[in-house]
Amino acid sequence: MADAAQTAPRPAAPRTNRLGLALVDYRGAKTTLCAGCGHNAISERLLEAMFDMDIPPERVAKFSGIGCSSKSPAYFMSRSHAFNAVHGRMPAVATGAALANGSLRIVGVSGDGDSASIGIGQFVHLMRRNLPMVYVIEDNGVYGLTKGQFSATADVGSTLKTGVVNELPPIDTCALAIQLGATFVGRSFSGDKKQLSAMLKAAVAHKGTSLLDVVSPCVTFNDHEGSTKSYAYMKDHDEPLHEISLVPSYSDISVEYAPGTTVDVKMHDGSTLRLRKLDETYDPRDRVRALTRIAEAHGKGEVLTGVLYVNTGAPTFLDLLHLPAEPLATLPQVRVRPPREALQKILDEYR
Amino acid sequence: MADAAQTAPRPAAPRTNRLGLALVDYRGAKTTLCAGCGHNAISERLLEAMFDMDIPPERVAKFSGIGCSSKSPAYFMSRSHAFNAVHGRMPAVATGAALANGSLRIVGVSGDGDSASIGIGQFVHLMRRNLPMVYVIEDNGVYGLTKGQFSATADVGSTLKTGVVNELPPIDTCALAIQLGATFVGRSFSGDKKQLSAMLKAAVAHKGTSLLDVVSPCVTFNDHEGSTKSYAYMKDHDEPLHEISLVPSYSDISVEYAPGTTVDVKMHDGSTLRLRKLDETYDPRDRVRALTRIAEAHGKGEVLTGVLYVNTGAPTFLDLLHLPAEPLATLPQVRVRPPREALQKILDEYR
Amino acid sequence: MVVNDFSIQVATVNGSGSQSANSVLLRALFQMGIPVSGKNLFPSNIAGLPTWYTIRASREGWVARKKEIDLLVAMNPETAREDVAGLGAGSAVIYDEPLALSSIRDDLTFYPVPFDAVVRPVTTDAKLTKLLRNMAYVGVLARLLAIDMSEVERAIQKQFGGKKKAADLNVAAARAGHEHAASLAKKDRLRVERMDANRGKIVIDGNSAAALGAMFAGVTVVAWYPITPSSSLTESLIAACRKHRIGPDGRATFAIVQAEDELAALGMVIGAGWAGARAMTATSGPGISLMAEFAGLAYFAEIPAVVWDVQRVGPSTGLPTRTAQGDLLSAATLSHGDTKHVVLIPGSVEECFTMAGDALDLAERFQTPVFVLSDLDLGMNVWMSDPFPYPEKPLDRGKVLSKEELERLGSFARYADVDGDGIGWRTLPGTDHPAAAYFTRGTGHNETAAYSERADDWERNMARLARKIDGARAAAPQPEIDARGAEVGILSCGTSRYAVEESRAQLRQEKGLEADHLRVRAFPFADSVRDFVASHRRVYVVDQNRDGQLGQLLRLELPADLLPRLRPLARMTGLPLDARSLTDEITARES
Amino acid sequence: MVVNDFSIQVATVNGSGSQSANSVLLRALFQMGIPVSGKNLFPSNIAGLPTWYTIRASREGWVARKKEIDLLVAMNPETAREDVAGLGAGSAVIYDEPLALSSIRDDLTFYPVPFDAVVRPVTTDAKLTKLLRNMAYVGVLARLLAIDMSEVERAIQKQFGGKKKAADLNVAAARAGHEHAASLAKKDRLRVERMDANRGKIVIDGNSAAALGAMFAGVTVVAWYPITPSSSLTESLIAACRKHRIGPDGRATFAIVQAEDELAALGMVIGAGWAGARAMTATSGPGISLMAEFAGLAYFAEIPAVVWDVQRVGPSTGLPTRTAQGDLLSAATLSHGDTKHVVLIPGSVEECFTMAGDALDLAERFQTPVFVLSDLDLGMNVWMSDPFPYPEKPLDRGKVLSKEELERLGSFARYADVDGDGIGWRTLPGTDHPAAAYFTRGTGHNETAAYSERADDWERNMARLARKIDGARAAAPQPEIDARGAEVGILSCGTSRYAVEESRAQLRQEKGLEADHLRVRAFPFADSVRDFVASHRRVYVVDQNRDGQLGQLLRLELPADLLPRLRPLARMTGLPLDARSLTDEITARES
Ligand SMILES: Cc1ncc(C[n+]2csc(CCOP(=O)(O)OP(=O)(O)O)c2C)c(N)n1
Ligand SMILES: Cc1ncc(C[n+]2csc(CCOP(=O)(O)OP(=O)(O)O)c2C)c(N)n1
Ligand code: SF4
Ligand code: SF4
Ligand SMILES: [Mg+2]
Ligand SMILES: [Mg+2]
Repeated sequence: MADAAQTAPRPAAPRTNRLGLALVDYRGAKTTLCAGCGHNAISERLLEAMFDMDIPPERVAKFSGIGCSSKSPAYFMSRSHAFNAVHGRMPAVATGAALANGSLRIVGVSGDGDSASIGIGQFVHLMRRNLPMVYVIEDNGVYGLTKGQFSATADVGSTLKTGVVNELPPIDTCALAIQLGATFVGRSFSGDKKQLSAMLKAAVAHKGTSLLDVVSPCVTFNDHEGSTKSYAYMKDHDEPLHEISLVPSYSDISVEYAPGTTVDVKMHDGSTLRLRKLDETYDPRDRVRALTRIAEAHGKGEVLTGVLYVNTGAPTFLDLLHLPAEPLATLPQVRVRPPREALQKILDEYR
Repeated sequence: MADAAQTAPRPAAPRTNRLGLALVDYRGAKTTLCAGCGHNAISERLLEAMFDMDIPPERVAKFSGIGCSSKSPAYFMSRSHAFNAVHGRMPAVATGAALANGSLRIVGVSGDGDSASIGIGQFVHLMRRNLPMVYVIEDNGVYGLTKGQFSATADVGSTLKTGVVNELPPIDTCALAIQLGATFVGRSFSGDKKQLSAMLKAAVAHKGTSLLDVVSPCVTFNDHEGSTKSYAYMKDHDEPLHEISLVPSYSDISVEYAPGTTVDVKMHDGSTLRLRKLDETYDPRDRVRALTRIAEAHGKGEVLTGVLYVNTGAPTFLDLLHLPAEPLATLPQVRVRPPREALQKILDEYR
Repeated sequence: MVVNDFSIQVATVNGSGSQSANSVLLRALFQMGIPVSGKNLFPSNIAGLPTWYTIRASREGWVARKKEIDLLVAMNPETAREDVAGLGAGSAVIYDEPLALSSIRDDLTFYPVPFDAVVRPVTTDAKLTKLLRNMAYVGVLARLLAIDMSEVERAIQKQFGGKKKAADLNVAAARAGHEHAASLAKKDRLRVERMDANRGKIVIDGNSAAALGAMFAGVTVVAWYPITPSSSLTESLIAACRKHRIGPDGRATFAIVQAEDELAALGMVIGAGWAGARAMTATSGPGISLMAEFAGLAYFAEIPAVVWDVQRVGPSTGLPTRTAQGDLLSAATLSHGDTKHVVLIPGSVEECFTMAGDALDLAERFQTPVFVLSDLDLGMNVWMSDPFPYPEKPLDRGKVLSKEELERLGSFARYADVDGDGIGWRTLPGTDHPAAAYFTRGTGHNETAAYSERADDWERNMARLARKIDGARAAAPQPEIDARGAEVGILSCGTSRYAVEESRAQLRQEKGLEADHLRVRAFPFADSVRDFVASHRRVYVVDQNRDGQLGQLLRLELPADLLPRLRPLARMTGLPLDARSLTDEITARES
Repeated sequence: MVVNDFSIQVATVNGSGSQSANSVLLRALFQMGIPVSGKNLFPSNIAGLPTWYTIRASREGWVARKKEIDLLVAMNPETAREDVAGLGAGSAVIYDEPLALSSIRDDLTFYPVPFDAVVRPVTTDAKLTKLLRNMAYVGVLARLLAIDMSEVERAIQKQFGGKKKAADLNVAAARAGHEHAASLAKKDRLRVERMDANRGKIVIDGNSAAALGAMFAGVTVVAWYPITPSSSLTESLIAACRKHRIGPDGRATFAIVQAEDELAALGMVIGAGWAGARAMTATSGPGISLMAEFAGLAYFAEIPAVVWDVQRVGPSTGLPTRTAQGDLLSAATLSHGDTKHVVLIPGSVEECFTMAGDALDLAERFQTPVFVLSDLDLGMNVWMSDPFPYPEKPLDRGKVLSKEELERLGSFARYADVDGDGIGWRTLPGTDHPAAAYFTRGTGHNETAAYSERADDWERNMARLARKIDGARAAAPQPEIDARGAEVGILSCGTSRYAVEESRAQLRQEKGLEADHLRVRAFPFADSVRDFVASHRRVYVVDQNRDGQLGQLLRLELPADLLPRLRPLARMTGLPLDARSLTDEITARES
């Protein structure tokens, strides 16, 4: 009996992170997206990244616009507050929340229609402000939720199931973001587990706006010949720019580096982003080069993936506002209502 | 007496263009803008260009948003229809008019606030579409009409009379336009009569969207130290990129050219745009180079003026729609109401 | 036996391919000459969530949603038990055998069908099985209800058009279901019999009808932004124009542009209308909100524009795939300052067709935006209708001065009320006359369109605008009135009319209560609306929204002394209005 | 002699520096203890167009615009003749001699003044001359009206603060004017005498008052987009917060962000309110239209937000620098679907101060957007007022569950009506409890904030929202009522009150007609509004818009049987309402 007791298999305890939370604590509701939708994979990578980086779910606030992609915040991290706003205007809502509580870790999930069509105005100004948040575009080149019309990232010549052909040049949200002064810009593919996970972690660690354009095939409306957002297309055209792995470390590592070697970009939370320079000339800190490489890839009909641009030096929008350590939202009355004498003094000026 | 008659001075007939119109036929109402406002000079150059190019005023339609700049269509070419729309949304209105009547010559006048702040979304999509029109941004870095707040093109560090300092990076509308696929992009200065006139003529001759960002000092709110949109600043920092002159000609001229020489870019109306290559490496047909040069200039705190990018090969938005020669607006009923049999056939399908 | 008078509800999940099966079922009944209607209750996602499709056969020709379900086809495990629980006693249930539903109630008739087994002879492919199960229940229903299988097969042929393989498979599946059902002992009392009520009729959805109406009304510029439930309106317009509006020279006599958002869509329409095109857009609630500023510009600068609002449940994103009439007040008063817009409210697919033309004519005639308020039920569901009449009236292009007229007049004042109807004459850009040009603006202006901040100019102009819009009350489609001198009246608009008409019959038959009916077809209201209220003691105002918005517009417009007669009767559940709810409510309030 | 009861109008062009002269004139009268008010009628451009500044001195304390001009200072060649033509017989005109106006009418008193010559001793610089001519007319007026020069000089010192050189020059110019005027033979009957009506009073514009109110009410996040006439509200808030809301640690306890447009501005406010900040924005008509979609989201998702609408003349861009009350209906019902918003309407600079706090409290208490409808007249003109009371009431942060409370409760349902007032409890993001999170959406949801398309969930939730907003009718600022049992009542809101109060005195004195007055201060209306209408035979509803929007809201809200009592009295010219027009209109309609 003792033996039996000893040899009886113990239920394996679920793996937990530094916070003692299990992966399930980062899960969301059951997805209502199509089976095989790229967006679901991205949700998975996102919650894994948060789990691996020991981010308390209660400190995360999720924002989205309207679209299949924008629904996905319901499908990860139920223990985080979420705000599913209006179509194309999520950046403003996220910005307001960041102003109210600068200690929140803000994750925005949007679609290519939500960001590049109706939302391009707010997108442009968000990039300019360098608001601390992770901004993921789940990019499928179509309006999924309204059944497959073209978005502004649809490629010239790609064809809808209806046979309609797109003739307008696509907006490259990464190039645009770099142009506008964004401080962390990358592109990946929802099917590339390894690269996407590493990039998401780097994005979460970055202080400032981290824009990730993740090509995320719409299996229902855009996964067919002629579309560069389809699985098929990605498999032949996906040219990874460099391999990434996050090395947790608190020592300051230099970022000078020679071709063929690696560069470690220091992140503001002390962790380090290691870039393997597969590319003879590529330096993720050089805006013009980044734009050039993206343009070249476009020319070759390729999709360039990886961290395209990083600037760890720029102040964030919140830095510029000189806010206190505590959230504005919960400052006590004594700190937000000036004293009686102040009013007295002011009124005297109007006498 | 006969002598007297012969020697009596004849009243000099006013100079007329090929249409037999005098410059006065291109004038507008008396300006209500501030004396010395850069916008007034731009209006003058614009109407002169139209006069010199023999454009019938009745074929021109003027569009604008809201702002001091957007008022200026009232101050030139009263013989042209004009539409002063809402703030930041002129591009859509101009687009609609172009669809209704593709034979109109469309001129849009906007401000930096109107185009880069509230209007950046429509600006982005207009550039993408390559709608045939001349789009002038009268760029002063401030909201003039609302008394001097910063616009999205205000430079970092520039200071309002109130002492407020701008800390956000400016949006370079030219770089943005090139990034988005615009086909004619240039920058000039309202005080540079020669360059601006030549560029306006080239813009009018171009088939597609011609974006001109014209630095146009606001003498009332932004003409002071610290602002790079002031006369003072422009005088030291204005670095003309190349000289331009329009050579009317109908023969096809090659555009291969060596450094130090000139390139003639053929315009769709048969006229030719001559670019003098002051710059060893500059080619106005190379998008990436254009972006690079703009970025370099920014780095040096310089304002690069001249035609930055030209692409004469791209189809316009109207080309893509396969419209008839006649305006859609005035097609007769027989061409827009299908015959009785058509309805019969259609209804049968629903039986 | 209950003949040709019942409702069938098919409960399934979206994306499972039941749509074609349901259409076939509906068409089979239609072909048998039985008045029929279908309503799709679908979720706001793309695949995998509960969907209900209701088909109603009605000897009497009632096409409103029937509140009671007589026959349920339960295919969705997720909702099956709740679906069954919701049935009235005596209803019948066809269900997928594995769901084992028969146990949960003993006051229903149950027909278990092992659908996988039934279609196995037809296919073994899993994906195909999933699809064909649907056509199998059509076969089962055909057997139980005595629907003629030849009509089912004809319907399948039509449904799958040329695609022979698909058609054959589906016919086989339907037959399999039909044969299997032979083994089922008929226990319910529902059946169909051939009628001849549908001769010459068509079956079409309101959005397709509106698209055809616009195409035959000579629409030339369309700018839009996709949004449920309006997308299919523009998409069918694209399809139709590609077929019928491309000239022999291969040139398109239309431009349809997908804009970057709704602000841009209306902006383009306004630019096009200003330049002389017949221009329109189609959207739904959220788009209407985004169009507010441009709507005010068009009203004030007097520019023709047509805006279709296929209404869904709001506020905000609301229930994007459910029906409502909640934008009446917003549309009629859209934008800040003093505005008042012309609103048309179609109440049938035929009116979707005709009002598409009326709207373009009125917009050009009155030089103002015209809103057409359809709804999801009308726009996305199919309806029987008499064939649409070919439009005989020439296009009304409104008051536009040509070059020749200008030569005669010498000059013109854009905003002068020369005809006493408040409508000025306009010129189009490109008119080759030195006096043709004028300056259009959203700021204060005088009769010559010159900028003015003068108090008198402002007052005069605004008063003229009010007069102008008031003129539309007589020019817009007049109400449909069925009045026989009853004491009680019912006021409705749009699709509410179907429930109201059936409810009036119920009130008459069940309670001996006569109620007259006026269906509003346009705002500002025709004088006959006032007269109708004046001639009835109590007037029930039927609304498919929370706040009774048709009633609110009446409160704003009618003489105050008539208002005490109005009795708001507002419902909003996202489901199309049914007659029974109205009948019960009115009965209660009348006794 | 007419003592302390007249209006002065200075006609000049904007950008000519007359603003300081006019302020000095107004302050001098104020310092003499005479009730005074000033109104600036300026054009929508930056420099060179006609501008009129009206100063009214009123023994009785009337501060509404006076319809008749008693004394004109004609400095603008462009408008001089029309300005003179518009005067009533017997008025006086001070004019720049070169304009040679005295010839055009013989029923007026003319005082020609060679202003250039008058200031030549002070300066020969052309630019300075242009400026100082203005201060010279102040001196002339001082002499003619017997305004104490020492008060003029005190006012100049205050106006130019530390800038000694400027102050000295202006004093010299005023004196020059004063001395010159000694040569003018006084022919009019206007003069001033010291009073003691202004003890302790302040002079301030409504936008500054609103800014102070918001600052003392603990506003923490402000997002805005510039637009006349609201810009100065936010700009004075920036200035005030920089002075009084930066902690000893140099940290700002506020974030004020200039957004890219109004959609973004309200979006930021909503995001901030959702995350727990006291957040507001300020705009005017066009901004309200652009905010429509977000306003609907905030209403439906139940998020606190304060929107100041400093109204100007609409629709569209309208007259951006003229006053109106034309956004009442739009604000109260902003957005598609069924919405209803809480609206506050300040009627004094003091109420701009207090309602700034009320709005933030109500927004958080009711978890909904609150609109505050000021207008250009109130917001941009200066008004005398008693000093504002320091707010004693603690901030109302509404129903927010803390971590501790959650630990006690274990869980919560965001939209459950646990207290019977329709208001659920919310949690803020960042609350460190595993059960704190909920999902905010503009789509259908149940009590636990889970997505739902169920008809019953939708109906229940919408009904609760209606109940919730209805609760605001008692919680919002109650009407100001002056009722003495008269048969006639007047209903007004906002700045209309000043004309109404004066008109009531005129009606009493001139016609012996008593009229009670109720000034609405919030929507939805307090029950006392209904009672007021019920207790008066005829109720004139005063509106500063075309369509009588206050009357329209009353029509939507009041019991139908009361509506026949309402008599719309709507005016919109862009000019602040005057008593005389009301008196004449009411007299005509009462006899
Ligand atoms: C104001 C507004 N306009 C239109 C819509 C309809 N709509 C919902 S989702 C969507 C597009 C979504 O496309 P995308 O952002 O690419 O997301 P996806 O579904 O492709 O993931 C549209 C147009 C809306 N909800 N709101
Ligand atoms: C929707 C809306 N928001 C705000 C305004 C107020 N407004 C008028 S002009 C203007 C900015 C103009 O700046 P810009 O376009 O640079 O023109 P500028 O006056 O500098 O030439 C603003 C914010 C408006 N008219 N409409
Ligand atoms: S429609 Fe496309 S984008 Fe939407 S859920 Fe399905 S696969 Fe994903
Ligand atoms: S304010 Fe500035 S932009 Fe406006 S008219 Fe004057 S100088 Fe020009
Ligand atoms: Mg997409
Ligand atoms: Mg500007």
